[in-house]
Amino acid sequence: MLIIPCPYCGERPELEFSYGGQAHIDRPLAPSDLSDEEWNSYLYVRANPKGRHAERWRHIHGCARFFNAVRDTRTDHILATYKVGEPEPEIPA
Amino acid sequence: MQRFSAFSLFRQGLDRQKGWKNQWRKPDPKPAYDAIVVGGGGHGLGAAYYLAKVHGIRNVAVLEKGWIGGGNTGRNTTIIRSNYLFDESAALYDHALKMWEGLSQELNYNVMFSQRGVMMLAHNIHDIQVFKRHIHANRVNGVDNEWLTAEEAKDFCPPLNIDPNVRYPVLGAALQRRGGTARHDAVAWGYARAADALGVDIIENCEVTGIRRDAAGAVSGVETTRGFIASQRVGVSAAGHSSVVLDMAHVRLPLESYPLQALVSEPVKPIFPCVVMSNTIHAYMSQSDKGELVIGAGTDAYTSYTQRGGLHIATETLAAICELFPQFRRMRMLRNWGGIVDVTPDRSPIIAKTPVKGLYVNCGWGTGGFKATPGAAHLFAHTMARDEPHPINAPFTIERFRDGYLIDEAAAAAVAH
Amino acid sequence: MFESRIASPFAGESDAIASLGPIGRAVLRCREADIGSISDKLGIALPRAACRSESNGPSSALWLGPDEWLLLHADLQDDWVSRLAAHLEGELCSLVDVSHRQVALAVQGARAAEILASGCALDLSPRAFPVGMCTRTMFARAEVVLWRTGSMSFHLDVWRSFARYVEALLREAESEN
Amino acid sequence: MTTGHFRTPSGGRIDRSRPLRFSFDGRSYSGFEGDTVASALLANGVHLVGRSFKYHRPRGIMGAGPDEPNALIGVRRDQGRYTPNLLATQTELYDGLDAVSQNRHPSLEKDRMAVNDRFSRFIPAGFYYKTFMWPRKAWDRLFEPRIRAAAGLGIAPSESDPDSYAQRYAHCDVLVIGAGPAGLTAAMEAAKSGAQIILCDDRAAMGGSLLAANQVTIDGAPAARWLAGMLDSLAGMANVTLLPRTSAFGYYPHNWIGLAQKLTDHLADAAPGQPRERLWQVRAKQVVIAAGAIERPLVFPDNDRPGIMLADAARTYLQQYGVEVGRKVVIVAAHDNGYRTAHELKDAGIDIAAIADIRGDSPVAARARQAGLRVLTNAAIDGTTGKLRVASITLTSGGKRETFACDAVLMAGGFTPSVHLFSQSRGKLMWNEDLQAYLPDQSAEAERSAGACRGHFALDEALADGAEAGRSAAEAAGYPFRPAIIPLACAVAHPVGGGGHIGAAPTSDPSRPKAFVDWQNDVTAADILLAAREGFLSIEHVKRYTTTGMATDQGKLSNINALGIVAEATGRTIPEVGLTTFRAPYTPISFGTLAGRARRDLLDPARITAINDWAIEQGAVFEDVGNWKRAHFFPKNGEDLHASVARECLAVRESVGIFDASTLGKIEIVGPDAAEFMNRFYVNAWTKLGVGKCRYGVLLREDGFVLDDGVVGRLAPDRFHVTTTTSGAARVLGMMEDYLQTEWSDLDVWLTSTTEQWSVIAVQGPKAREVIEPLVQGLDLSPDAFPHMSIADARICGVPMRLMRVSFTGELGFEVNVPSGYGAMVWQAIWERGQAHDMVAYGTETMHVLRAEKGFIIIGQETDGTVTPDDAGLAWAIGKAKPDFVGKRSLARPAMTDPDRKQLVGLLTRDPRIVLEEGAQIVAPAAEDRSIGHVTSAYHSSVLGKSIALAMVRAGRARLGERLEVPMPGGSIAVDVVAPVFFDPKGDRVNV
Repeated sequence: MLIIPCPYCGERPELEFSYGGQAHIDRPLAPSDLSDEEWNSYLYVRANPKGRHAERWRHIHGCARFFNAVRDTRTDHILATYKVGEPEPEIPA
Repeated sequence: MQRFSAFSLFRQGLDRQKGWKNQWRKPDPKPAYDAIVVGGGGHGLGAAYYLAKVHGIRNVAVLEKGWIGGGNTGRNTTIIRSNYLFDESAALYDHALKMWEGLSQELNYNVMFSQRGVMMLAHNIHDIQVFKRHIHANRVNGVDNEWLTAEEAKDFCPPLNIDPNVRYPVLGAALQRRGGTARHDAVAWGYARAADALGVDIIENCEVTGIRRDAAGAVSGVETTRGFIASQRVGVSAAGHSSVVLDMAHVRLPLESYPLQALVSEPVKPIFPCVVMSNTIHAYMSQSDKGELVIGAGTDAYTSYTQRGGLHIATETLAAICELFPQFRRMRMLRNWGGIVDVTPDRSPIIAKTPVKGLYVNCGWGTGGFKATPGAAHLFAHTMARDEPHPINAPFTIERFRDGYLIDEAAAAAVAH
Repeated sequence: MFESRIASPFAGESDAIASLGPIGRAVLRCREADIGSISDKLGIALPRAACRSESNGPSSALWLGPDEWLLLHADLQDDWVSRLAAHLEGELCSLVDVSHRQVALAVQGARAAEILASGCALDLSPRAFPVGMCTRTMFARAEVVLWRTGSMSFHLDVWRSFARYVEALLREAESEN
Repeated sequence: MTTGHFRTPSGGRIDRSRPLRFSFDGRSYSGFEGDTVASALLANGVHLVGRSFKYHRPRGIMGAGPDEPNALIGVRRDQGRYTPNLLATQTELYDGLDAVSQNRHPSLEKDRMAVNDRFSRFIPAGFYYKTFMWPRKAWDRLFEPRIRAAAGLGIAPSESDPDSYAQRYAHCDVLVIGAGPAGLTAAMEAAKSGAQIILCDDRAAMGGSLLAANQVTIDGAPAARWLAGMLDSLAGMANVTLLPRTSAFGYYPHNWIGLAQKLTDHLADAAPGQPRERLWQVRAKQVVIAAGAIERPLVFPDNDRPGIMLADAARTYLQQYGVEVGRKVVIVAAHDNGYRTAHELKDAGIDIAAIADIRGDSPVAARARQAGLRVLTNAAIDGTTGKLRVASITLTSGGKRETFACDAVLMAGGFTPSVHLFSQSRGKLMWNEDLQAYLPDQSAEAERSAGACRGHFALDEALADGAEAGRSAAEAAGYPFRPAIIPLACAVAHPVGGGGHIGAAPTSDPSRPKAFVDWQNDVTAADILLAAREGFLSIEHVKRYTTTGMATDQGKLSNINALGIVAEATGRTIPEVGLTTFRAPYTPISFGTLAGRARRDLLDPARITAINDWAIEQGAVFEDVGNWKRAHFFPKNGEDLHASVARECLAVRESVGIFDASTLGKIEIVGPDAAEFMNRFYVNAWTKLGVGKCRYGVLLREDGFVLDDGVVGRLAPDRFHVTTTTSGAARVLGMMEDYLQTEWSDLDVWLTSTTEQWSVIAVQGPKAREVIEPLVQGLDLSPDAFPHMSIADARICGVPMRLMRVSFTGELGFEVNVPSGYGAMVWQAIWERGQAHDMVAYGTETMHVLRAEKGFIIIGQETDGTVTPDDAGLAWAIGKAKPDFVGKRSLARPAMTDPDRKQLVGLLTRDPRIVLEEGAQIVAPAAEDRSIGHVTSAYHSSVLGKSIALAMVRAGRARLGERLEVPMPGGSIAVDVVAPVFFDPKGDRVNV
């Protein structure tokens, strides 16, 4: 059970959250202008890194807000969480 | 290759089993190979075997960063079945199932393939509709799959609780009698031994750290922890780590890697005759030849490479198991572990060429990789040898996501209205 | 005329686990900038601090999210929310009556926190969950709103269709000694 | 009944005033309160307790704790309460306990399968991979069944377990795991800081090695008295929770620890209803692991006979239980604990025939000789004799071979730190050459180890190390630094250090094959050498090929010796060979404990509507839809599904029916940008939808496939009442919030779920208006004032109502939304009104038939996540003018415009009596082996007097009028492709 620091509510158990996949993938403003290839990358292609991953979570059974987290997928340690719209924070290695 | 048989075992017995040799050599990597397979699991070792056996390409290396069979091959719950809905999937998995039926003899290694039957439980009307759709589709495709009433299901699996007054009563089941289980380690070792005998180099503790490409952009070899190894044909069969390896060639795929947990009970005398799966309450179970109840749990909700997961997955799975089989409530969990499964958006695999010439990939098996081992290996070898897919894996391309030709087994099992 | 009594889904009653009668509930959503003026019109200060509550007579405002509050009124009248809405005329916000969406239990007494800990993963010690704290969370497989109303008393709001599930689990925990 | 001949006249921590009776394999014995089954059996001179897994060799009790590999027993309380594979060493005795041995037939003394032992040379490790392949069929029919029958240890319970299991979450500043010397001082030091402490230990009594620490004083007091004082003061502290009989079995990410607490297994009769075990899930700010160490056995020929056991176990049985494990004992030692044991047993009057030390001379050896003990140094261990109990051991020392008669052989191979939990936490282990042990190195979690589990074996060191760990843990948890700790002065009569031996012990007769490494799985040194010979060099391969360390003890005794043997065989050091990963749980945990309260109705919430109880009274049959219970049909006097549904359908078509639609998802969408949000989210256009009007909405996933649908009503320019499917409700709201919060923050609009605010009572049929009109206040229901697809707030039966005039049946229809607390009351009122019109209550099945007659799709039945709006015949709903909506772009992908896609059509069987099976495949007469579609819905339509079906068929709309086949096991069924509307195609009936 991960313990996730919600930017609004503080540390809460994983069971209050839902995972939202890779963060910072903005929906194109004019999808119809995109090629199939470009739309495919937006829709499906993911970094899936082994290491630091900026990802979306929603505190769905808490404050219900979406937010972003930087998690190390090798250890599951959460290095930072931040609100939607904020840039991914610099974290020294 | 030292032939395995009851006789050789007896003869060796007279000499206290002293005469057995390495089941596969421990070669140092050569400077170059005609083909390299990255990943020493069942899929990778099998691909190397079929490259040598079927396509005569024997100058092949399998590069494994740890010990062979140490990934999902050695961590899965070994369920084998082929009763998939869509024509493409049914063809793929039944191709594998047919190969399983002769694999021990093919490899001269007892992989303990056991056709005990795989029974999938229906708990609501929607399940019944979905399973019957599968059964009808399978019949048209020549894949065995039959409907059982709750009573017939209990006859087939006596520990099953069919009391109608439980939260999720058993309303019936779809049974594939040809389905079953196999001994996962033996699959890796059997392929390794057979491939080795055909000249394939199996190189353990050799991690790929880079993929080198020539001026034209084609693959020219791989950097490894044991130096550069040249090859114009590289097949990636790295399961949960596929994204990591392909990223070395700047190939990005629609993949995400999730922890998948499994657990076993203490060994008991035979009590559970088949494989039972319940997708509705997320649990599946069989009993191994050793006597352990082997239980598959769900994937954790987030991507991870930790090969473990949370306690809540085991508790939810066992709650489901204890409802289906209340007599096992006093049984005890002996081991709980996790693997890493790579999942595509339509939960079907990719066995295909990549945009990079000479680079091939077999990935995206999600929770279904083990059952496909011989088939996937055979088709991947074909794709690598001919530089074009076999008709069976032709639909399982990377481009299907761009074009929308998804093969979405999970979606087809839809959610009830 | 019909006897318009509000039905309760709860089965049992005990000192430790008692159902709280009909309560007025409304979900208020608004932007941060408008919290002040809306508070004035409501006559209750919407808490800005996460997971904190404010009470004023029979009315309480529970912080559920940075732009979401659960307004409670001790005794339910069918027109309570429309009267609130009238007060908020012209404000940029959303006010929705959910008086019947949820039902409430009081979990109280020396074992209250222990009983809740059978299904709630939060730290319910007074240090971590002081009087006045409130939050959405999970109790076993049901989402609830948990509000500490006293050192040994909690208000548990649960969606009506989950009421018997949550009550049954609480009763089992209550029966342990 | 035999009595305890081997019980000392006094001493031990058992309560001699409380004798207990118990039985083992049907024979009756006695023991005392405080005994385990193991100590009580030993007190009665019983060593033989089991048969081994593969060779069925007789096996005795080896240890005194969770490391025991042999003494696995079944305990039966009653029919439903049989538990296999329990460790006798951890099973507390209670009066009337009924235990049986396992894996033997017919009896422990005479076991038929023992013949395996004679063929053992032909069935080495992994033999089954090499044979049983011919003839092919023989594997399934002959070989595998036999292998299975031979495998397994205990017998699974055959009855449903009547016991209950509890669950609790807990939080603390410092969790201390293990209540031995280090754990106790850790807990005490941490507790003094005011931090919240949980101290758990898997044994009934806390104290660990101190429970058997005679001839030891701490702070001048006997260890036992010091321990008692310590436990008293801990128990007296409000911030300390003591959990005995509680095993910390799993260390999960972020300091989430699983504890399993035994509550009733030690009681002769537990209070009814009390849980048997409790799962604790503890979130600890800091963890102190004080798990101690496990003594290593020595690997020598025939080291597995009953009576051969661990030295420290023998000491424990003597000191803690007052039990002599033998009368004449030989001690084989690679570690000083052999000497300590010898001294303590000798002091108790036990004859020590010899101490065989595989090491050279040493001060401890000299001291032993002074004490009159016979000591052989540089000893080789050549083997033992004895059928069901060891009778002698043969040793070689100084070139002289001697055989010693004995009834017990005690092994002291040194101690292995218990690093299991540390390793589970993903901490890095490092090999310590001096101590010959893997020790915790870098932590991965907020955790520290203390005492023997990190190599501090000496008592004074362990006590001090624990205190320091407790203090620093409290400090790290935010409790301020306090003055240094005054170390406790300890006096230990026979100190033991580290060291010891790893791998096979020296023997002058290597030809003897049966030197066991893993007792329970019958893995010998020869098996491990075979694996190495066959190229299984990774320790993980060795483990999997030989199964060493994979038994129920998870290699607590065997792993490290296996490592030593592999290292020696392959000329590598132990760190080079590596270490197998430690997996949870540390000791086996009951399924029931992990399942907890989640059983029967509590497995998963059964969501019920306000009308549920009424439906039950009416004898409704229910179906599960998502988490909801929905009335499926309402049989009258013994009707089956079809009769009931036929009656319900006709009544709705001819008069009126009432249906509980409360489970449909409802979302109130409020804000100035509500319409814009709807435009972006749904395929439909919403701007022009008038206030008070409804529209059918369709929603796609971003990949272009239909996700959900529902009727949407506009209550005000800035307020929509959106309905979703029953199981789509949460998914749709979640997806809406996702877009709103993360993509469209420019919109001023808020979403609130009102699913459970409203009970939804659908009144459908020609008489619908007549039924509800008299109950409604403040709304004109006449066709002109309130036409089809209208919505308005008014009152009914004196309570608030939101009325929608909508129809999923094709008849005049209303959906009465009332606050759910009034749902039952209003339903009853409408029901009573309806009786004048022969109103029926109908369920989901009738609802399905009625909508199918009209060709309305159901999400999840006609659609399956691979269906586009055009496939489902819903292209008309798409707002053509809209530049974008969720999923629009995907609809332009090649596959989505493929003319050969499956499309919704109707099917009529040539024989109208035949109702097709849902899911049946559809083929063209020309190509019967290729499916071109499937039946999504099929019913007998009572109003039409024939069977109807909906289907998805490739290029279906181009096939109208075609004849197709539905292949069934009994032959093909001929069908005609028709338009998917079977009843009232013009739709006049809704507009009355």
